[in-house]
Amino acid sequence: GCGEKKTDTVDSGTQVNDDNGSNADSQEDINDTEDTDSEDEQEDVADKALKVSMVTDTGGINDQSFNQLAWAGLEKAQKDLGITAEFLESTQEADYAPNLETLYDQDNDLIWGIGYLMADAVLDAAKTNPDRKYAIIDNAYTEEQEAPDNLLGVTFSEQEPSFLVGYIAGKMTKTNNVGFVGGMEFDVIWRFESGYRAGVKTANPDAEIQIQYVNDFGDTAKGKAIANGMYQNGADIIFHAAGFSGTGVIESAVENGKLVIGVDQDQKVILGKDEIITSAVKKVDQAIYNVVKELQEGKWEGGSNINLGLADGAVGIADTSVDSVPQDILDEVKQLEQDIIDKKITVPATREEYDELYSE
Amino acid sequence: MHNIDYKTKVIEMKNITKKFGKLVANDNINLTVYKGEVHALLGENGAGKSTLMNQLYGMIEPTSGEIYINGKKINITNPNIAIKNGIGMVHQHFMLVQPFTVVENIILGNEITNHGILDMKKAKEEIIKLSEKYSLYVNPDDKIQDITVGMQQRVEILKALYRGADILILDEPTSVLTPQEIQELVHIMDNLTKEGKSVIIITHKLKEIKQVADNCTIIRRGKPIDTVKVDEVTEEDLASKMVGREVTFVVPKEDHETSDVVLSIDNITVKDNRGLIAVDGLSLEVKKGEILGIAGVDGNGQNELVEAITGLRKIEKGHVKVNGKDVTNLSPRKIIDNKVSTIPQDRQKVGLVLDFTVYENMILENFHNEPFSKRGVLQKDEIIKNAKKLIEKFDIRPDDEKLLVKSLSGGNQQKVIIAREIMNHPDLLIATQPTRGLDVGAIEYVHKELIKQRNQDKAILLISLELDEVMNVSDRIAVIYEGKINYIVDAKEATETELGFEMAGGKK
Amino acid sequence: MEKKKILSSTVKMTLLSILLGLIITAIILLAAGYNPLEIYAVIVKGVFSKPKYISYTIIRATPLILTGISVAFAFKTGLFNIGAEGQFIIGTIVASMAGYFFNLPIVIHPIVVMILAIVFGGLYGSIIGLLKAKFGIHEVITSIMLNWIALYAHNAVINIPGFFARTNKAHPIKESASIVFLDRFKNSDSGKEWLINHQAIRDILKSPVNYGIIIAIIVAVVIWFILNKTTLGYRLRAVGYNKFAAEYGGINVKRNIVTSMFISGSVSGLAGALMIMGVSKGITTLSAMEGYGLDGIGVALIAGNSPISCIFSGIFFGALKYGGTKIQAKPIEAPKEIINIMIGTIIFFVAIPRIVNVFRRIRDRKGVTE
Amino acid sequence: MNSIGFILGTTLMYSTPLIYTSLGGVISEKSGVVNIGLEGMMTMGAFIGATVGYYSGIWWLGLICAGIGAGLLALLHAVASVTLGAEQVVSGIAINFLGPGLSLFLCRKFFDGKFMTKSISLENKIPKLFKGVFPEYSVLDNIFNQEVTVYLAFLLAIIMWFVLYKTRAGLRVRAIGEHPEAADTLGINVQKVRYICVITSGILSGFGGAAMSLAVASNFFPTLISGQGFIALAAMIFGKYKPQGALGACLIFGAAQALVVFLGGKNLAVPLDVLSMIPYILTLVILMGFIGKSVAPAADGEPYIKE
Ligand SMILES: Nc1ncnc2c1ncn2[C@@H]1O[C@H](COP(=O)(O)OP(=O)(O)OP(=O)(O)O)[C@@H](O)[C@H]1O
Ligand SMILES: Nc1ncnc2c1ncn2[C@@H]1O[C@H](COP(=O)(O)OP(=O)(O)OP(=O)(O)O)[C@@H](O)[C@H]1O
Ligand SMILES: [Mg+2]
Ligand SMILES: [Mg+2]
Repeated sequence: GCGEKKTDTVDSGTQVNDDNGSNADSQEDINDTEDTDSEDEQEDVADKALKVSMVTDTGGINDQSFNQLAWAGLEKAQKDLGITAEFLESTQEADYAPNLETLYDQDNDLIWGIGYLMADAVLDAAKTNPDRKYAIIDNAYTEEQEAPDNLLGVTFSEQEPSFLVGYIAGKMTKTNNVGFVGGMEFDVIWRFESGYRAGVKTANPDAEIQIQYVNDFGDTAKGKAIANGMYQNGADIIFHAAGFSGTGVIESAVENGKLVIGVDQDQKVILGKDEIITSAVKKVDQAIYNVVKELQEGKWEGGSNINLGLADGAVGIADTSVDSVPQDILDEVKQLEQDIIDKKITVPATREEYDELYSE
Repeated sequence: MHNIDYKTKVIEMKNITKKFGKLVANDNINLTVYKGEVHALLGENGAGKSTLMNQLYGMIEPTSGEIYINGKKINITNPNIAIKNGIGMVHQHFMLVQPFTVVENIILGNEITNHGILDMKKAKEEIIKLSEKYSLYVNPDDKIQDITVGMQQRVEILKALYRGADILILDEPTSVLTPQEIQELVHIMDNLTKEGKSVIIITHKLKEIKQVADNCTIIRRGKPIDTVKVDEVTEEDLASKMVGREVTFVVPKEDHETSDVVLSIDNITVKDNRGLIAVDGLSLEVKKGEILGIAGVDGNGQNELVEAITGLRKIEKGHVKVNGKDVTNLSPRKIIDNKVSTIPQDRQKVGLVLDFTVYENMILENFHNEPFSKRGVLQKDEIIKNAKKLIEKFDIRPDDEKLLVKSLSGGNQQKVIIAREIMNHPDLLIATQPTRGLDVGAIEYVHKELIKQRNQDKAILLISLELDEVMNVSDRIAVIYEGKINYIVDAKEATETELGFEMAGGKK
Repeated sequence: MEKKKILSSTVKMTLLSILLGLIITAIILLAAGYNPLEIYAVIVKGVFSKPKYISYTIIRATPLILTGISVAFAFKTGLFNIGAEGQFIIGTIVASMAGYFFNLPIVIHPIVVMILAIVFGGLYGSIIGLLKAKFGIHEVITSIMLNWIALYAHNAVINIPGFFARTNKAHPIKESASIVFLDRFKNSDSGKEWLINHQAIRDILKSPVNYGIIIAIIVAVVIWFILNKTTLGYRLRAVGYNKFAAEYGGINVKRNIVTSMFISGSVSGLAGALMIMGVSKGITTLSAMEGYGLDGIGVALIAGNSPISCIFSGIFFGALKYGGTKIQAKPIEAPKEIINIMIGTIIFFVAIPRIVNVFRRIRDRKGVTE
Repeated sequence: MNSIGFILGTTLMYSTPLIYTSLGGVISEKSGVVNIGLEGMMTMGAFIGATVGYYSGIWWLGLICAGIGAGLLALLHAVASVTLGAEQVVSGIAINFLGPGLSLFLCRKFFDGKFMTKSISLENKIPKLFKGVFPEYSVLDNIFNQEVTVYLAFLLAIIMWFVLYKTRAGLRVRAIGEHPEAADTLGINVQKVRYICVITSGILSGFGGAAMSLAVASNFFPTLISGQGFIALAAMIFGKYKPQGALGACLIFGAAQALVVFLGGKNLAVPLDVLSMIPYILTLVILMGFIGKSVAPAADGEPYIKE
């Protein structure tokens, strides 16, 4: 992978705000890294420009989460690598397959499906069209559903950045009480939850952790109500992994004058709320960018899954953390990061693992 | 009769023509009404009477023609203009808001307010004053849905008077009133004319015209036929001018032997929609070959009685037998299957599916029977054949079974029901207000048909608010009062006075 | 003669509504800086330019035709079924479970699944009828509530042990329950090899072409037959038009409300089953309503509540929805919301039969002044 | 935590947008025009409220513009159903396609191709009354420290009740909903009153949407109003087409949602999906058990066109 660096782009916030559409700041890293060689490459491949595209899941292109980030990655690749990129949004589950097919007909070389919900559709498309390459975000194909050579599964170790933000929360809480609001209950969100809880406990074994799920990624009111309850119950920091329901969590933090931790991208940059002390960032954009770039260079890891974590620089905490998190804590986080990369710390990825590792 | 000021023309309608598409509803009609006059409009169903009056009241605009009020030409484009010019109208179909109270209905559009807030107390006082002045007694706080049709009529008249109407249009005001109520209305009209007000009255009842009107304008199929001084003509003259042929008023009826009891009602109790007792221990028998007429003022349990017999309303106590079989509280289906047919009071709401064709309506109770259906599949050929037969036999016009029933005239709609009910070959035929709103020609037809059925040994229960109808058609007459029948008399021995007395609850 | 004239006039009216809808949408698009002709061309090409696009359109249309018929049927009997969404979901649940848990031979398996979906969709629909008949609760309230209940039930069912396959997914149905055309053949090695050499056929078979459309057409005919040719249909329509008259005519109105909602619900349930057996093969966690019910209302309304017309209006809807996704791609890159604006505008004009009178009046008036 | 206060406060938060929209439904249907397009109008209001709120930084301007925008959508419905005698259900459904369609389309125009508006800062959101008046998280604070829109919703319900049942205007509206022809014969302009009512209905739905995007949330996005317009519609019928009834029904529904949130924090052994069903099941149970038949105004849904 690329991008060992993560703390050196402190200035990105302001730039991103007026950028259109693609405003995850991590792409600015990429910019820094790739600036030099991208230009001449662009000229080289101009005649046979790679065509890459993506299909969103039903969350749509501005879901504040992986779809939005994925598109940011492709736009970046378009700008820097001279590929052409396009996307199709899905409204219903039934749109996945036809959308993938439409992009196939548009002669795309690599087609991304975004989100675990598209796993079957992407697998089907890859099997029927061995002449094209497919990739998916947030799904790893198992033996049961073996991926052909033209298909790549990309997943992230969400528990790792969650652990880091959990640690920050555990350190920063004044009430010894923090919260976690999940969108819906399934393993990706459980990874966020488990990592976060582990992080909190590592920082502050006495801290109480309130956990509640919205059972919806789009119910802002419910997200807000749950957060209101948690703050009332004494929490002073909440981490959410709840999509648009999380918008309500952040709203609650703002209204209650409490702290909150964002998810997927640097939500402080997106929403401009100072109450967001940090975010557990999942650099879908960067992952996509890297895969595209490698493909352009003739490298393709199809037929397998790649899991990206701190070691790949594909997850982490938001750059804007420096605004709100004391430097000493950030230093500790930096150390923890290294420890995780060095496998000195195992971050639980499931509730079972958490119970095993952290039960008193 | 009345004190008419023939020098003052309050209304002059000149050369009024009204077209609805191709239909010419009013064809060059002239009408003059003088101060203090009661002027009658007479014509068959669909002759164009209501249409003419609706133009005077601004509900619709004439295609051509002019209207003068008190000598001034007025362009009456909406009811407000009519109201301002002293015209009030009581519509054929009452224009009352059912869940509103009497006061609310009267003041609507002309509310007494205080900065937009209703002053109900003052309104009530005014209405009580007004109702006393014209002897139109109402209870201001009653809801319209709870009061009798006669009462509703009063409210309608009060509405007009409340607006200071000098010219009152009454569109078929008596078709739903009891004899007593009609007499009251006559008094009211007399009172109004005494005050110098004028009345235009539309009615199918020639007797009333003779009694109350000074002049009468007759319309046939949209065309003006004549305007006559009522004193100078007979009822027969009026009728033939209206229909264009001779009309018999009293249907010839020979005696007929009665035999077995078909309907036997034993001491039944039925509640109304509000849960109050409406039929109170009523007993009755109808035999084969007789018409039993039930006379009574509206709201004395007639509707509930019919609904109870036909299975639409629960019988709390007592029994109903048809041909000796107990049918108490059976489903409407089962009761129909026991050879009971009904001509319902409200033909549009209950008797017909207006959006069905004529042929579909003809099988409303029979659609699931052979030959109209086999194994659950409708047999369209049979159904059409049946409809064609009935259309011809009952002279339903136009003779097109594929028309939607709602496009038929009221009279023809009624014929569809009668045809259907008679086709079912019932043993018991219940006829509720079978001639309501029909013109004399159509009434004659219905009466003949009822007697024909009786002559074919059917038992017929006739329920009507028209005392004349009950007296002309029935073999025996029962009077219903407050849900009970206390008086049954042979029709030949019945007198109007006596029946009227019983209908008002008089005790012997 | 008379009937034919009426029919063709409603068809004309609908076509006029569609035309007006397209014109208004074009104006909106122009105002927003898009070239409407280009967009319409992309949609048309996206639907018709390849046989496989047509098959995708039909696949997209199949559930819409059925939920459309479901809503139309209820309308014809005087009921407003906004609950098609929920009944559809119930159909998918039942089909997914029956398709996975049952071991049945091909042909029999899909039939059993369909029957179960019809029954359960119908039962779910009849709850609406029952609450209306017994407690007088307005069907709109019940429908809305039951839609949400179905949504959550759907998500709950996925987690049943033994049924849960992996994250957010229940086990897919067995192959024997598939109604995809040549499903086994096209996934077999020999089939694949054969198809590689027969690109045209391969192209069509790439989409999950399935028997659903045939079933939808059969259902349309059956429902049309029930409504217009049977005593049951007579009863239901009579109640729909005038329940007092129906009751007076000996028809049990309450029973009919339940019957009607059962039939309506069963058609939506079947739509869900076809979706599972023909396209998605199993249920997946829903994060929101997918809108088959609301779209079904649109389909029914454009079809003037005629079950047969629902076939055409469903295909039209499906074409807009499928072709509409393509306007997002290069080179147009227009937002897909345009499709909803277009559908809304068309339905709006469908609502106004008098629009023709308005035109006529304007024309007449001109005629008079001239 | 004080549970009662929390539940009541959450109830108010949930109910408020519904109350506006539901009241909108009441006024339209009382005048005899079925308005199934509440969802579409609410979405439009939410979008416009958030957009104007964001660009102007003035919440009340956002609120007013939300009313105007949704009112314009309602005007379409009025033209169709009052002037052109349209099938009102059909036209309402059209509004439900148009409202969200237009909102998202315009949103992408105004916000760089995104279907999410930018977030409004706390100061520019609809302000809360009694902020800091009561001790933090006390029962009183939970209940009374609410946005202006919450109070306004109750006020509007009272005003609408008063107008409908105590004033000339209300008498006329109700008369038109029951028997438009009767009102017409008394010189009341049926069309005009219906226009006013339908447009008011749109304005109120717009407020409902803005109460969502300017108070509960601070921006607009596609799932913000997903089905709430329909819930408001159901509440309107549940409340027997009366403002006080609609208010009550919305509160009951909000309370049920609050209960779900409350119980969700209690680590019960109940699956989340089952918990989430509670408000919907509860509504049906209440309807079955306690509420009698809800009868629409007699002329509801029937076009009234002369000649
Ligand atoms: N708004 C309308 N549109 C079309 N035709 C109409 C309309 N109003 C009345 N007509 C037709 O005009 C003719 C006259 O109707 P009108 O109501 O004036 O009759 P009428 O004399 O009052 O009859 P009745 O004694 O039954 O009340 C009838 O054929 C009727 O069907
Ligand atoms: N909703 C209903 N209301 C009243 N009666 C009904 C209703 N449904 C069925 N029935 C009656 O129940 C009996 C059997 O119903 P079914 O639907 O089988 O009748 P059918 O097939 O139309 O006619 P048949 O039983 O003569 O073949 C019939 O007498 C029918 O009229
Ligand atoms: Mg008349
Ligand atoms: Mg049968």
